[in-house]
Amino acid sequence: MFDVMVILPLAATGAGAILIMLVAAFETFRREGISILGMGLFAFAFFIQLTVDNSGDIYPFAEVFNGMLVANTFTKVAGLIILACGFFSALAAQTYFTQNKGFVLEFYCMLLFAAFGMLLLTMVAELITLFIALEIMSLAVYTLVGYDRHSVVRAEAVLKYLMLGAFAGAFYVMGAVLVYAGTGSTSFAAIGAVVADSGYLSNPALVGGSFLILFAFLFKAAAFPFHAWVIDVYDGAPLPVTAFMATAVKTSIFAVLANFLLINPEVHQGWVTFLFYLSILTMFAGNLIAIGQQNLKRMLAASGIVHTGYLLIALVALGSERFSGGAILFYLAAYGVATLGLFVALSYLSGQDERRVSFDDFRGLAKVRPYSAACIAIFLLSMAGIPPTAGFMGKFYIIAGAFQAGHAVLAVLGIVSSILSLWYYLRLIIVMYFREPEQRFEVAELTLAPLGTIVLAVCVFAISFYPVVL
Amino acid sequence: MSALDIIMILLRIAFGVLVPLSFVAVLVWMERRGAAYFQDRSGPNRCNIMGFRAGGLVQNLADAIKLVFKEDVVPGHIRHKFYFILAPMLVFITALLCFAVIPFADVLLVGGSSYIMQAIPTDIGILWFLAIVGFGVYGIILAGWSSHNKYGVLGGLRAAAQVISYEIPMGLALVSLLAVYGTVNLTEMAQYQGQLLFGFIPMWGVVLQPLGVIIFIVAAFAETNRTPFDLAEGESEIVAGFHVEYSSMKFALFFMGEYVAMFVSSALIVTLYFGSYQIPWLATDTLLAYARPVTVLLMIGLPVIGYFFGQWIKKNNSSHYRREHDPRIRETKVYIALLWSLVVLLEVICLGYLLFAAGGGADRILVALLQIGTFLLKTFLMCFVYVWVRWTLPRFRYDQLQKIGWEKLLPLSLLNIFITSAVIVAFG
Amino acid sequence: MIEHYLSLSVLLFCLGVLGVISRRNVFVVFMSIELMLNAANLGFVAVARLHQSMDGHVLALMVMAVAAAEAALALAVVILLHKHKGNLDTNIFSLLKG
Amino acid sequence: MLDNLLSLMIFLPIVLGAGILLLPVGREAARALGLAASVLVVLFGLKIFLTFNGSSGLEFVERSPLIESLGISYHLGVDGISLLVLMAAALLFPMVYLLFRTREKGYYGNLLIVQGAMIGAVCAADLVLFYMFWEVMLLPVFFMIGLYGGPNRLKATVKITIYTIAGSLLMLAAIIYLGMAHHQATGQWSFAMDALSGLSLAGPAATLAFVGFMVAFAIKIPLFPFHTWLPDAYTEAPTATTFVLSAIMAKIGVYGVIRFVVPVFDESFARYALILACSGVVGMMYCGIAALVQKDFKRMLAFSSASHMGIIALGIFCMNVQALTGTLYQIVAHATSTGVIFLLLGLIEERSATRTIDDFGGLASRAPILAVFFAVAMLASVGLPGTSGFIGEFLIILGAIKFNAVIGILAATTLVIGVCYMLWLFQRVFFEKPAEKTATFHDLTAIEVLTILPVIVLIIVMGIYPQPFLDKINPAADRQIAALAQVVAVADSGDGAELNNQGKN
Amino acid sequence: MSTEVILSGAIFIALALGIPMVMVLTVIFGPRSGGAAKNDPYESGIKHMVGMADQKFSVKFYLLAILFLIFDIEAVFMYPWAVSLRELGFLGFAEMTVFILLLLTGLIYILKKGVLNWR
Repeated sequence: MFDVMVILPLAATGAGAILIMLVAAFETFRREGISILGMGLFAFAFFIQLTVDNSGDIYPFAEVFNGMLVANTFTKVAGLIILACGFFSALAAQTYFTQNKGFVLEFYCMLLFAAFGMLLLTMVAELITLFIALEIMSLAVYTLVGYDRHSVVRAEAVLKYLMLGAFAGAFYVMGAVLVYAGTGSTSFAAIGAVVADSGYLSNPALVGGSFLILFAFLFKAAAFPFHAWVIDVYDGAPLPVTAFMATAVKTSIFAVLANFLLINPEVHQGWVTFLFYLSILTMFAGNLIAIGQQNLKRMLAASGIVHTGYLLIALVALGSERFSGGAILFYLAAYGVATLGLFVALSYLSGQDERRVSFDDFRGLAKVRPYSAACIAIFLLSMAGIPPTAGFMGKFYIIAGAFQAGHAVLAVLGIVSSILSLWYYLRLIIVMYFREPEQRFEVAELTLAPLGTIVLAVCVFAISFYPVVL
Repeated sequence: MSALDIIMILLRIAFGVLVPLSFVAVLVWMERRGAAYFQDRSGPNRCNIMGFRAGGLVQNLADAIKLVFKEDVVPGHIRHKFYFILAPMLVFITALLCFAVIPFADVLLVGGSSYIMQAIPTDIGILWFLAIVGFGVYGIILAGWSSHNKYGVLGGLRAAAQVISYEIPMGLALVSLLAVYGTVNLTEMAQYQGQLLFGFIPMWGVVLQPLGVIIFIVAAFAETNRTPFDLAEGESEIVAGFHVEYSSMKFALFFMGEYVAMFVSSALIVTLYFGSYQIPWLATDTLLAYARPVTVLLMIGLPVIGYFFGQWIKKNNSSHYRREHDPRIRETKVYIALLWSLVVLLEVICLGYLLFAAGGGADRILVALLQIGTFLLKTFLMCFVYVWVRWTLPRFRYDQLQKIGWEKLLPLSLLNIFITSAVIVAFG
Repeated sequence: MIEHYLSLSVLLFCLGVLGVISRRNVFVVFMSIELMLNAANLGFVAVARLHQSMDGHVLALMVMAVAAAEAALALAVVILLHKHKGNLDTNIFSLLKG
Repeated sequence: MLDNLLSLMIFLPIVLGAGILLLPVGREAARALGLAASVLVVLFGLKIFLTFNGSSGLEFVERSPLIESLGISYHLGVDGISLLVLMAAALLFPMVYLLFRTREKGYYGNLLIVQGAMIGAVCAADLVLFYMFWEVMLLPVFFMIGLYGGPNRLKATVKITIYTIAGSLLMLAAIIYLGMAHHQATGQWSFAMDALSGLSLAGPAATLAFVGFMVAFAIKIPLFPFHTWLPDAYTEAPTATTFVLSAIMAKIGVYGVIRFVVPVFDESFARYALILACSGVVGMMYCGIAALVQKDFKRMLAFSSASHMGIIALGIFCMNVQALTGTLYQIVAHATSTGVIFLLLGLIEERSATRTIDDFGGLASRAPILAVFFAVAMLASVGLPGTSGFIGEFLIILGAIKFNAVIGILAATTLVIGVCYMLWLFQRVFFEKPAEKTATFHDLTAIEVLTILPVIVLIIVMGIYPQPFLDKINPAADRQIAALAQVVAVADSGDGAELNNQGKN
Repeated sequence: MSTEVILSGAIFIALALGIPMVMVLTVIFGPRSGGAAKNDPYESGIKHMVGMADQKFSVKFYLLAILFLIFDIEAVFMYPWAVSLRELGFLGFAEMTVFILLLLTGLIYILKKGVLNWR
């Protein structure tokens, strides 16, 4: 039963979410137990996903799901990234909530539900399923952002996110209407066939619809004109949730965006110019915002925008023969590891009620907690793209892809932006290493996050030489 | 569109509008007399027109007139007058609109074309009902909120919470029913119920869905805010709930709306579970085939019924004690005379039919009339159940109400769906 | 015929967008979003009729479900915020302006 | 084990350094480990030097695929061009551990890492690999300046980092462009040097890539308009870092130009050689004059070093065998002399706690051995005949005059400026009347003498008997120039070679 | 939709909308009298004893509304399924069983969390 294997990680995640939901309702476990359970479920799903061998496109249970799902190496790796992000976010949460208020047992349940939506999102091959998956993910993430009822900040963040997210969702739905009107089908394969048959630009409903869909995705991925929300929301969300949003959500959105773009080369062709300028604007807008930030969470949010810009470069270059999906996934993995690492480190360094989140709060960290500082430095260097970290190889692939697709300008601008981004990445390193310590950075007992930080720091190097799979 | 079409449309609409409205009067009467009966007292029996009390029905007329001539108070503290006025209208309109899709006879073939016997002959049937019923909550909520009165708001909230809570088991009970009938079209559902199970049991919904009918009826009671679920009004706790600030015709609209809703949900229960217009063992085709024997039976039966009814009137329309010049004696005489003349009229019509018009279209019209009668009779009986329950059971506490809805009915209805679908899948 | 339906759908959608952009009350904003979704639903059903396929109907159902879930969440958040602030104007939510 | 000599030389220090940084190692242990590692590296280096025969291209080749899909491989090798740079990077390090005993363990750990990375950059024959080592080189420097530098270290750190990373990222773009160009030409991905040098690149994109490379290397060297990070960094950095920066890292920039830019972008290189040469000369002059007016000992030497880098770079841009040989020779010569100067300076600073020239005086009487050593190194640095510096500078000036008389004469004149300030400095610091700050100054200890002596001997040996060294260099230089000459000849006959023509005439 | 349906629908709805207009009758026939007390909320004669209309009511009402939204919409999915159950066969049955189980899980969760404990 090969299909079962393909679908099993998905099922495991969903079932796990429900399991935790019930466990939470019956209060079988306290916080520690449920944390371990959540992490264990993520790890379990990860290993199943790892053992799945899917080369070529598989349509699992085509009879039941009507070919609405597709599994291939691309979805497998995207799923792995998402599950790993989930695992480390869960780990960060375990530590975070020893020092912060607002824990509810359902936290891990929502985390798993979000991961479920994301896994589904990477596998969709059809517009309806896409919408469902998108919303499963979004709703779970909204909940994660705002579950702390006593915090006004959280409530505000979730409201902002929810309003704009629902807005984007409406755009997606309208886009789906138009695509459906233009092609008479919602399945990617059928849409691709229609495009191949009658052309893309000659079909106004399809063009308009796909652009509306694109808007929705760009919003979720925080690309340029739709990036404003991301800073506030990341800032307002609890740290582990921010980590999860910054990494896993981005992974799933880009996975599905790549899938959608590859419906047919003509669709991609129709979008290239648009994405081209958008990626430039996204990178520079992100950089400008990031440079001005004093708060680490906000800085990371803004730098997330910049990385979205790089990923858009990869999308522009999509379809050129080699780097297609691989570069995107590799970059996402590299970015995910570094970002998660930072957030995992922050989850125990930020102290009670997230009181240390600005640059200045980390003065002299290297003197007090040298290993944490070293790990953070590694993550920052990876984000900045300094070899031999994974971030470097990620950028390498993306820029190589851009060159190969004939967008040398984009490649050069990507590099310029990466130089700009040094400003805020180095700033933290400088603050950590070259200033005198003022704080003691005490850490609660029995926490896993320091260990996780080190594991991720090792991953930064380990991934770097992992070849692009596709 | 032929003239016949237009006549049929008008007739059906007239039926759809007038029957619920006239039933309001009947139901109010039935309620009050029923209450009196259960409580071993007389009920309204004084109002009369020239000594004719019509068993208390005149009281309704008096009430109506009274309400029309009452002052229409819109208290000054109400800020949203528009919604305040809109609310009773919504309650009434939604109740009335629900009836529009309920079939009261089988599809009628006249003049070469077929007429679906619903006020609005659409095939979306139950979906229309669900949509409109959901809309009714707005009226209640608006009334409570725009009254700007704590009792009103609380009543409105309670009513809304109650209605939406019971809408779920109701909807789920419907799901299993839909699975049985395989259609959302109410006329088709009614036709389905004309079949026989194992050749001798009428295939009514109640037979096929014993659990579903209980769930549905309970939910329907709650939906109509009737005792034992009338917490929205709860005179003893929150005065009158959402319509505490209403007076005169606005109040009358709530009042009428409630009875129309009761009538409509009775009609729906009958339609879904009690064979609709179907006379047991006499499906439409059978009736058509045996139109004449049936008519003969009818002609024999009518005087018998008339006799017993006359006896009943005589018994009940008399004083418990003798007195001089009792107006009831005259009244009874007039009633019995009217009854017999009606019987004679019907006999003549039947005879005329047998002699001159039997066969073809007339048969069908006869069948339709019979079915309408059956339908109204069943609905009437169902309405009586409402009254019966109201004066028998005490009111629930609010938490009990919600517990029944969510903890009992909802799992039960899910279970029902599971069993039903399993049976259907297993046995076709 | 389909053009009319689609035009209406797009028109409603644009109205919704306009509402989201111009209105300041959170509830009105959410209602506008619901309007957008329902505009899309209209479009789905119309197109489903055009193409004689069921996909559109299904998608409309799904959109309804999602809209409900979103509304549920929005309701919770709005109640929460109202508790904190006692007001529902989007302008007052300024803790996170940066 | 000795099959992978180069890898050993690279990763022994890096692993050890990382270990020292990460594990709780004491300061003394760290220094001892560092010393041991660097001595081992020296031994390996000597072994390579002695077994290198120079006749063929790369020797001691190690090659294994790293990322096969992109043709990136772990490809190391040494040829005549890289040999001397490699030697400089290998030989000079033990001195640091011996001279500076009381630093923190991070100091030694970073030094080890930077050494490994530099050796890696020199040995890398794959562009991506080179780039990786190139970037890794920077990080320890960043931390050393930032952590152990002078009072204004932050500014200096940020400056050097931003400059260098900006340059190297541009280089990254250029590298990727090269790989892509190779892919377009042959259908295969490769970043190997030998594969890429076979490419004939033309067009605006190629020029841009050339600029990318040149900017990166120019910043590292530093060439004239990109030199502004240098005075700050050299001044604020701790002695060992200044030593690393001036003695070796700057040379790797030069090495990069010779190794990567010239063979691959021969055409662009030939076209813009004159501009580059001018920039070298201008840098020389500018930094020389700037050095004259400095009050700070270290700052002055920093400018002096930059000025000398100008002439070394000039040697490449002249595009003839003499100049190239001179450059390669001068790389080692300058590395040794400047290295020694900075180390001595560090010792002086440590003992007197000042760097202002006016505070010194009469050191020669108090510390005669130091004065002698300093004198030798200084003279080598200014190119006195009989020292290593002379051979290199002579060859370069010779080549420069051959390339363009004006530039040659200007360069020669600038050398005189160098003599001026160096002698002036020497006079002010070591002679004149003793100043109060140097009252307690004591001479070099035995260990210090023994540490520095070999290098002083090397300086003199290289000055007197350069032939063995030149023998190792010459074949490679010849090959390189021969390859370049063809292109220049082609370019001469074709369009766009006006600059060269003017230069030649 | 046939004209028949549209026509009868329009007439019926118009009638249903028209009947409540009998409200106007009271405006015409009803008496009119002032009085300050008539402008106060009806409180059975007790004035402002136990809170005003804009007091906060139990949050359970809102929770209930949310639950309703979700369960009702889930029921919506069942209608088309139910109608076409015979065509869907065992597969449809199995899928809906899963769905029902999920619903039940949600219900159990809600009940366990005490959402419906009115006290």
